Amino acid sequence: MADYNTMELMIVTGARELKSGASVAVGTGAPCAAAMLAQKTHAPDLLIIFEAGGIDPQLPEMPISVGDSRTIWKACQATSMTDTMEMFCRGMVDYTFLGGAQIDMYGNLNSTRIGPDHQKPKVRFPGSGGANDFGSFCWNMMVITPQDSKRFAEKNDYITTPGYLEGGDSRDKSGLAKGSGPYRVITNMAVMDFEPKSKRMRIKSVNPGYSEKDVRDNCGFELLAHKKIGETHHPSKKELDVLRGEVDPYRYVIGR
Amino acid sequence: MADYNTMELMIVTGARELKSGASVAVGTGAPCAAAMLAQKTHAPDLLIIFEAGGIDPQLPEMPISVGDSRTIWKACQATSMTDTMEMFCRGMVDYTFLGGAQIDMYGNLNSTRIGPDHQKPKVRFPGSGGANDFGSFCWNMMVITPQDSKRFAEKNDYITTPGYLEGGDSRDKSGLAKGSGPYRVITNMAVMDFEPKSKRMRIKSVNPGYSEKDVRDNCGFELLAHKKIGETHHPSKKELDVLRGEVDPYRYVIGR
Amino acid sequence: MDVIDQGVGRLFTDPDADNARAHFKTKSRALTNKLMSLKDAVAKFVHDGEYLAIGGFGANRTPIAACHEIVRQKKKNMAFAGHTSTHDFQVLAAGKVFDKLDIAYIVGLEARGLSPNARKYMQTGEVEVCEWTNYCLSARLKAAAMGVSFVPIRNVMGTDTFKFSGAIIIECPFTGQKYAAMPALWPDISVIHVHEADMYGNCRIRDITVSDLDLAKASKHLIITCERLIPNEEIRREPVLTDIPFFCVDAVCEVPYGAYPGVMAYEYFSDEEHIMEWMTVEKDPEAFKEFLDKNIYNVESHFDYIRLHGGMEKMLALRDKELMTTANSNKG
Amino acid sequence: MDVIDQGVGRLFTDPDADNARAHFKTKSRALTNKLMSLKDAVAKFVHDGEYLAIGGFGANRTPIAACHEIVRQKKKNMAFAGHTSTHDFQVLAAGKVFDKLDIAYIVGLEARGLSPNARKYMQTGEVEVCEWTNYCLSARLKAAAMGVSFVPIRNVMGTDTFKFSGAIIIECPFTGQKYAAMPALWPDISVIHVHEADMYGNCRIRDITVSDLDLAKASKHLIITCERLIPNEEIRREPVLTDIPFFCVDAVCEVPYGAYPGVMAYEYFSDEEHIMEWMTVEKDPEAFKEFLDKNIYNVESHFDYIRLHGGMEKMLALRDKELMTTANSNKG
Repeated sequence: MADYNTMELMIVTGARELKSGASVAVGTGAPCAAAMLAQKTHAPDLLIIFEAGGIDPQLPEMPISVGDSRTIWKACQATSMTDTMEMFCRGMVDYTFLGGAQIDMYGNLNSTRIGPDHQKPKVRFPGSGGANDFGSFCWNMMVITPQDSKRFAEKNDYITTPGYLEGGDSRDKSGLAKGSGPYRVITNMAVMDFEPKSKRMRIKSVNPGYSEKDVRDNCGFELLAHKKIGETHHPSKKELDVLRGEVDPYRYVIGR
Repeated sequence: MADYNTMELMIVTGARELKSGASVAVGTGAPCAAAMLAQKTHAPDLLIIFEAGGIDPQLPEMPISVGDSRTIWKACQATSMTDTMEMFCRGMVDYTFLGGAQIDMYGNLNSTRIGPDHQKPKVRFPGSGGANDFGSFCWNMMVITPQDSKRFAEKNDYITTPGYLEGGDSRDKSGLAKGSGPYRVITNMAVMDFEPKSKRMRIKSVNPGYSEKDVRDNCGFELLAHKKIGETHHPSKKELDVLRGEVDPYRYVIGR
Repeated sequence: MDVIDQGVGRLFTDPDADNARAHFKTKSRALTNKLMSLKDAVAKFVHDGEYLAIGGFGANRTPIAACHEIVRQKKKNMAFAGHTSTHDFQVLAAGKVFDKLDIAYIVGLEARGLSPNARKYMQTGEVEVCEWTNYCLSARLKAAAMGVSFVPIRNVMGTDTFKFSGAIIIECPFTGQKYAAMPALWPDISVIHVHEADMYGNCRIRDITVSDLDLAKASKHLIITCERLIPNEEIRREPVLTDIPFFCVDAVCEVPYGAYPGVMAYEYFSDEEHIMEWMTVEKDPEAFKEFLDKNIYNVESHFDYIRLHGGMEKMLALRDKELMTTANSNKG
Repeated sequence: MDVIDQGVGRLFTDPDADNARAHFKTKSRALTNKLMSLKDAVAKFVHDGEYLAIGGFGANRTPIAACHEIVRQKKKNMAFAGHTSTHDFQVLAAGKVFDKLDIAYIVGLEARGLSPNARKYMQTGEVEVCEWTNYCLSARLKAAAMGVSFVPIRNVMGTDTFKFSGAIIIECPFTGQKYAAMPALWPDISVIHVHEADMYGNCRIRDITVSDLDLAKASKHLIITCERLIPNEEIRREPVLTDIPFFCVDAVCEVPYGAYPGVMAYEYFSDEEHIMEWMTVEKDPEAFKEFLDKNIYNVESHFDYIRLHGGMEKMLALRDKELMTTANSNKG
């Protein structure tokens, strides 16, 4: 078993969820690394989409922006953001990865602000960008994020991107696309999914080196759990070799 | 004064309405000939648009279809029908010419059917195509048509394309774009416009060789008239030379 | 939502956006070889009773070879999008392929006149019709491409075109202005003819695109016929030129001269003599039956059809006409 | 129309389609020479208090030269479309050009981190905000391009992004499904950077077009900056390549390297060192003031700015980086 860091584990865990023949919309950083890793290992036919318009590029390196010229490098199409967003809406995008300053038990994400006053926030973040769109339309939305009890919040200061809203059937009733929603939350400590009826976050597997108690202690709300909590699989040597050698040789992401 | 036929007069009369720096959406036949003539005489900066996507072509000859390859010959843009229709909607198209099997006193046009049963018509015509769109969105819709009392109908069997609907402010109230509507009706006998308040068709000028009585006898509804009805101007030698020599040398349209 | 007024026309397809998403969830995103013969593509993807749409504009970049194949395979009871369909309509009406029809423009061939047979078919009462305009049908495809069940546009209001449509008049929630809501149109199967495609279905169109970019996205299944296959490397060399991406496409058929006797921009002009032959022979039902046997039912492929009408010599002459040159005509 | 729910955000522009049409009625359709200096174009078309939008995507094909000129001419109190705006936002925030803001993505520079100064400006309370998403703003421009006052889309429902937006929840008249109605956005003035344009404003973009094709149509006034002027004959040689037609455009400015220090696809990569310099110097308000004097207020033009950061040698190195070659770097 190879030695690896937490970021590498999260990227590998995310990559494994991506199936060949499926499509994934990615941002910069860990999401892009996970998609590239999947494509170079078990999912050669994974379709990678950049929201700004890059379709199926042969990425020569990690892009700095989801709209930079690397995202159309030897691509099948360089189109518009309007066009890719329409592809999301039509139900042609299977997976995405998001992050946020806060996440609640239903997978709702905050990337807009901390503090109660919207016009004069204590801390202003970038806002939705495409995140709300991704979370609204992708069949399976995943989150890759470090875990602590402030970030995993009892109540978000602001819901930028929909998870399962207030749980149960509230997402379906809201008007958002049926059958879409959060799928996995991948942290430095564990992998979570969502209980099908209540739509509450639950522990699926705990990462090597952490305990269920660690996971619960670093979460601001009560986590459900699978009957049998597994251990998150280690990255394989091949996965680490590809990730370090081909996906992120300059350690932009895995060196963080 | 040169000798000319009725079709030549109607084309020249239509052409004279088109101002340089304005835009016109045209179909095949007389409308296209009028636009080409205007561009080659007094309106060099007339922007010609074909609904299927051809923008500002340097037409080498009359197109057979509003989507054929002549409509993009040395054009500024070959775009989509969706795109040109959006241009209509935004209010970027000043003029158009239409025709129809029937026209009523408010300039409403029928190009769909004769007979009362819609599912089994006595005579089926092509339908709207882009005509309803042109009539809905162009600032000034013109009609070039031969005149008789069946075609100039008391009541159309069917309204394919909106004129002023039931007259008065009914068009504005319908939801159609404010300030748009029928502008001129150019026939073999006369030129009509519309009385500003009632929106009823009225005689503006009578063509050489016809009388006001001819015009009224060949109209199925009561025409209003300008206080002083003029005589439609003859085509100039230059207009006829350009029309015959450059616009329609094979007499596809003017030979009818 | 308040419905101000509603047309009496029946919708031939389901405008529900979630039902459409459920289909698109199952559509492959893999870069796989989709090459097949046109015969196989039509047999596999065009089914009796389904909703059919045809790309291009009447007799311009229209997949006429595919229309012939659909008639030859005797597909029936289809619903059809008559979206400025001219010669394609004439061919499909000859085979009585459809009996439900969304109409923008039918039975005519623009400056060429009207098709006697298509008109006759439309006057039998056998075809259930719903009226629209060119922009209505474009907008219905745009709504489908956008993954929504409707878009608001500003035409048809106050006319019989609205009354016999399936549109609904609503009010803008911001301004109170009236709009005609156009229901999304997701065709079951469409065919689009393009200049170049790779074996995965990435397509380039060197022409006006009419409504085809939205049609490609809206269609549940899509057959591409192309003038020329090109390698995927050529697509990737210049990705801004890709008009239709591979994941919209189910079958790729290389059919040179696939728009004949219509126009293909920069490739060949229309064969006006042969189109006039269609218009003329249609006036005599018996002669037209023979004509259809000779030109469609008893030929194997589009190449046979072209051979009947002058073969490659004719194709080169039509290229001359398209390019306004005399290069080929002078060859001797 | 029944309003199911409504966001609290204020609309900074009028969504009325007839009012927009009244403007577009007056816009010239003539093929006239629109060449002018960027300085003159900004002076003529960018006015205090109006609504500004910027093309491209953050630091990709973004008209940074124009953003500098707008700051240099001290335009104020504008409303701005923060539509994945990154380095452009950073520049405009440095000049406090706007005090009303439609937000999709602001203050960040994607993988590069956050702009300390832009963030600080947004935390003062001086800027009135209205929240949207990337697709919301694209859809608002699409509605404007379509000449309608709204389009329905299916995002934001159930979130605070909706609550602090200016959207309205409605129901589909066909299916009863809920939709978020997006009000049309007609910017008073926009700037788009393109690869090639002719003197009339016909433009080619060899890159993703982001929302720029709709932005060009939606904008009441439009300034084009281009890498290269090309003759109108070249535009007419291949009309399928025209992305923006001349009648959308009010001014054409030839500004080579006009997206520097951002990326221009196939031309030059971003100058990451210089962008990092921005991010770093912003932390110290005094130093940032000097930096702005040096780089914007006290320079005459974009060429002067480029000279300050390595001139043509740097441009060639950035072309090498963009093309992943070493052709220029090895020259000497």
